[in-house]
Amino acid sequence: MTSSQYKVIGSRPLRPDGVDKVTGRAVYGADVKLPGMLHGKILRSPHAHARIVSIDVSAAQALPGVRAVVTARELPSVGDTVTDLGESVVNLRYMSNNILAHDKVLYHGHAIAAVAADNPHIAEEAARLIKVTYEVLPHVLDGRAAMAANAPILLPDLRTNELGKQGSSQTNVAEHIRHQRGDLAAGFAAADVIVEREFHTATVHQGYVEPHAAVALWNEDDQILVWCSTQGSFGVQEQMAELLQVPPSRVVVTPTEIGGGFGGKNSVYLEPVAALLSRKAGHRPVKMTMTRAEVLFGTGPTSGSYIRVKMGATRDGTLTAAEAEMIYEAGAFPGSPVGAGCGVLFGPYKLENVQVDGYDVVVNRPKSAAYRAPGGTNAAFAAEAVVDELTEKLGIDPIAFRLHNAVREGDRRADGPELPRIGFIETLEAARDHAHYSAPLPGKQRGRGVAAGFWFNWGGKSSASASVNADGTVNLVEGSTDIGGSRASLAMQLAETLGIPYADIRPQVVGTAGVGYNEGTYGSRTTFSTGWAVYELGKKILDEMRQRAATHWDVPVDGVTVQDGTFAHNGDSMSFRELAGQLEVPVSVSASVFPSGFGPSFAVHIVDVEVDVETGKVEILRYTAVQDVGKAIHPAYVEGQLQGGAAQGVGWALNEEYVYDDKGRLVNASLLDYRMPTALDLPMIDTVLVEVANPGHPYGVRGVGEVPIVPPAAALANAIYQATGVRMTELPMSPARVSAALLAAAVPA
Amino acid sequence: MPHDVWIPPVHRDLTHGVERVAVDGSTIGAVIEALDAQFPGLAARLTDGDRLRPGIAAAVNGVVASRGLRQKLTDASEIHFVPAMAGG
Amino acid sequence: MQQFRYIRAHNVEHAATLLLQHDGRARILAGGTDLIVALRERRLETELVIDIKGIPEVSELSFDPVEGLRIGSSVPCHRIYNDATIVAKYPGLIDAASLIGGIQIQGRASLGGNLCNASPAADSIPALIVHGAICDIALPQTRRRVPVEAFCTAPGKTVLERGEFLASLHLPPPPPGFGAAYLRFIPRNEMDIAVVGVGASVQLDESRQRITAARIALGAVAPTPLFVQEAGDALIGAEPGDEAFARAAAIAQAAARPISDMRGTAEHRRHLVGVLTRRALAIAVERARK
Amino acid sequence: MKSRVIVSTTINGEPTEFLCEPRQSLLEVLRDVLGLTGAKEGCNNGNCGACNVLMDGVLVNSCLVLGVEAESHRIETVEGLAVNGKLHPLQQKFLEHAALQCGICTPGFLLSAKALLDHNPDPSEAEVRHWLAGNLCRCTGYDKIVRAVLDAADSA
Repeated sequence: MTSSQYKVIGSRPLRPDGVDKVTGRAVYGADVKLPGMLHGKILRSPHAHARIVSIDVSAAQALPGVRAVVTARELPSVGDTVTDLGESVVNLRYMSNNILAHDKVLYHGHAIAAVAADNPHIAEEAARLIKVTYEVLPHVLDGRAAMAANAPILLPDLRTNELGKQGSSQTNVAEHIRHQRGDLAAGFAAADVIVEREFHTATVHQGYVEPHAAVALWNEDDQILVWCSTQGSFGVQEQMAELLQVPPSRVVVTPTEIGGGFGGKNSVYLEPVAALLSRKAGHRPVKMTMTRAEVLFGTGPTSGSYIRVKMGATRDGTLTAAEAEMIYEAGAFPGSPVGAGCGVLFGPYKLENVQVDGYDVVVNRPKSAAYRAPGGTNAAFAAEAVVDELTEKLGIDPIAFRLHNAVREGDRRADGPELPRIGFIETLEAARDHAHYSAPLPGKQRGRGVAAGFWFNWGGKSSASASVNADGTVNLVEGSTDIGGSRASLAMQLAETLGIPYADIRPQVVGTAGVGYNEGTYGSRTTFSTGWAVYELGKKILDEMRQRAATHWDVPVDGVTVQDGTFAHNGDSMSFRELAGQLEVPVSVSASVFPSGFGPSFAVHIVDVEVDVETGKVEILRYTAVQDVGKAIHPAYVEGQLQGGAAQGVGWALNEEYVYDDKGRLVNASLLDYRMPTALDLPMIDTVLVEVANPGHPYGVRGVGEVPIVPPAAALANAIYQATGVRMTELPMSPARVSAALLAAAVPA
Repeated sequence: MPHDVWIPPVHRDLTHGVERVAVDGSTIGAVIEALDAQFPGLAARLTDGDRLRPGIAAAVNGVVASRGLRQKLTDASEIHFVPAMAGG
Repeated sequence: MQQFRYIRAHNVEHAATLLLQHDGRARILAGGTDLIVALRERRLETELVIDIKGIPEVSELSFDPVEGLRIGSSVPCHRIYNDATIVAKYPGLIDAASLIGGIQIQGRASLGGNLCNASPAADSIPALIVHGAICDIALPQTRRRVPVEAFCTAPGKTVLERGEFLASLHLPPPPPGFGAAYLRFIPRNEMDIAVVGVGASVQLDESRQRITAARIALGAVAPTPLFVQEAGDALIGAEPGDEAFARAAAIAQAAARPISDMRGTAEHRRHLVGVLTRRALAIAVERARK
Repeated sequence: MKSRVIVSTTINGEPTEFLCEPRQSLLEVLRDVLGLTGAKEGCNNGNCGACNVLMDGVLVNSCLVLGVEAESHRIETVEGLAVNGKLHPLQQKFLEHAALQCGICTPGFLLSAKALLDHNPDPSEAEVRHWLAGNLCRCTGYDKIVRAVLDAADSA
């Protein structure tokens, strides 16, 4: 397929919500204001691990202007129900415990109680007046330390799911999983070169610029109305229903515009608390917003990890075996992305002999949440560094080595299934042929690094509906939160299907009351799955319109053709618009899909750095992200995904980390000291969109949003090695760490 | 015609190390029943009542089955039980 | 945030009198970039906020070839680096003023406020020290003068006593052959607190081949910004160059008392003091020769 | 103690009076009192730039200004950028260059960029990056934002 087949797909129109967003009119979570609205505030734990002996809310309740105070007592008790909330599998009892601590606090910043008051200042004052007595317990922050025999136990009832069997003793290890194929010993025996290294990565946060915000109204008729910034309104509905033990139909969720999510806005935090406060405060709406410190204390992050990787290859550069052990810190409750990490780790390579062991370990840090290709950056940082070392030892060009071992259609993933048509080879070739890869890089302490990345992607359930207006425009009603331009990419697919101009599609994102079920905007699924739904809508509209045309001409419907938005019969023709203006019976359709033909994505990143060997600071000189994007519906927004993912990966690689003191308290919970990249920390990020159409989608779409965060840390580590001869094995590769490593290796200035 | 069912490494304790099993069945649910008859305990590992256990997906010929246990199997298929993951 | 009252002071006496009346329960507001955050985060408590930006003297910025530079304590950074005379004559100060926060912080933040906040990592303080700046401290009726290097006494603590506030800063006019620089190290390139800051100034002789005086001041490596007089003195009579700079850098490193915290390790900080001192001196000499 | 004060100011060219408590920031006043929710709270301590506004033409974080300090000053917010229904060139270029994804940081970036172009109509890429370094964007990697500002400067 070539893009010239399409009239709309592949063009770069302005987004439908653009003007609202550049004029400040768009309504985000914190912008919602309802009559009689109260303001809520949460009290959080000052300790990393402590038993709650008592909570005295009397002083808070007595403060003028305070309307309600709630603690975990107000949350219904939920049993050990394990449920699939789309982006992750969660035990609801743990989730409830994370919303408001029941008998123990498990991390610094764990929510304990909440207040609703006439204004946010009073709510904050009141929260400070709640007296909590604690019995402080020993804490553990590191995954491997938490696995030790004498480690403090976080969850007394937790037993390891050990390779499918339930353990019998207390532990912090929630799960041990394994992927295994072939004969590891034989594979390593066949290798001429074996490299084995250990890696560490820090806890990092999604870092969306909009803090969490929600308004809830628990009405007198027991309807719970929620307005919030979320990646998925149906996910909020399900979680609210489970946590508050009410039927889902009683929860109506209206999503606002969302100021970034990256996986971190799938879970609820504030919404159930605001609902409880609303009910207790006489059914008045309650707005809750987090401060930035609360966002860092109590939401996200993604797991810190320990990863050991061993890989072997023959002299001609063929990988013969790969083995790894991955320990991911889940935070206070089980559920790290170690499973995904295990899949991403060797995802780009064809391997017959492979074993990956993964451990999901609880520690006294915030409960981890999904973060863009969850678990993938950690894994690629480790595996791609080992691959780089193999290529060096074998004297083979890094991209040539990857091309030699790259997976292609029909090869097996580590967990078994065969891969469908993928574009990894094409992506590697595009990287190899890019001017960046062959450009000279003169100068001292400069180096170029390359790394590859893999991500599964996801399809998932989507619904949408549409109706034809008399002026020939089409209302598109969809339920997928638009975080980066999906209104445009969906409207474009509908316009293409209908054969009418993009400007004639009027997309609107609505909540649970306005459209059929949708999974959230996660897993790189929206343009793919909701795109499928929209394609179905288009076909249904054309079918109905053909029937209307047939009635109009009084001919059999079989005789009516439609092409490029024009209906025709025996020389008579009518444009979509003309027909729309003459509809006696309106045309409105809906579609629901659960497509499974989502295809995985592959990316190759190239980065040039200069290392100030006197200070340890790494400057990025040039960056190119190459990726198989299936078919780029709106190329500018696809480029934006690649650039944004690369930038987040750079932050993760170089400076971002949670820093704790010896009492287990998070000390850098601000955007001053949690150091995300600024405009001065990055160069322009060049992108190459490789278009290998996904056969599982009518327009060849494959998810593009997640894989770009997978290679950056590894690419940077490999570049730093080329610049200095020192291999960094710990993230972030902050100046202090790089400087220490350079001094230890006696690298001359 | 029997399907080629791949047993996940973590459940091979129940299959005495056997990695691939040939079983018949017109749906994923029927396949799991057949597996359980041969290797008791497998169904309990893979299912939770009338659904696949949360976090587990069935892949039929490399494609994740959207209908879970009720997914129809027409031709002889290669079946894997893989971690279900969506992403961020 | 806590409740407080807000008063705009008309003149220096008014502000000082209010301060005295409220005895420790009032705070001076200039740019507010530190004060408002501290009040919001409850690191400070107050009953009264006294806005001094309306006081002519403390919002004045003036240069006189004989008297030197006078910077009212509420003058925001952007006014300083947008003044061509100051850019030409006080390069070390310009280095600091243009890297405190981002552009929007510089639209409000004042050097006086940066000094009174008394952070060990404050960017302006080492720069002010190497330019020989003097603090003009106001009481209702009187004034006193304190060199900047003696102003901070501990993290967040200064020599200011009951009823006193900083009215302005005075910097002597730079003689020919004078050069200064301020460098800081941060992990990002913006929006960061100095892991280490180093200010350096040199006075060269008429031939510009020999150092006749030098000052070196360090940030973020001790409880207060550190004036390392012996490091500067070691350069007197020396020929500018790597060898001399390394000697001064070694003395500066020895004087540093860094700690490890979320912003950096003690080892890295001590290492950086050496690197930045050498680099700052080299820039200062280059500027002195212009 | 009288808890609220009357403040007279000019917002986007309109003389405006409001009542506020001294502890309310200009950001709170704009959003909660005046309903101008274009300025966003991303950090509330001056480290993200999402609340940036112009005060007498000078770029400031509105979270670090007290509402009472606006007395007799001129405030410009994102709501005032488009004039008579016509988008400001920066707004237009942000749309054309796909310089926003989630859009939460966009109002702050627009104000910073306006301040830059008012001060320096022909900035280099390095100058744009320096001037925008106080604004965090987590979606775009800044590439398209920087291009939009450079293009707006060129077409002015």
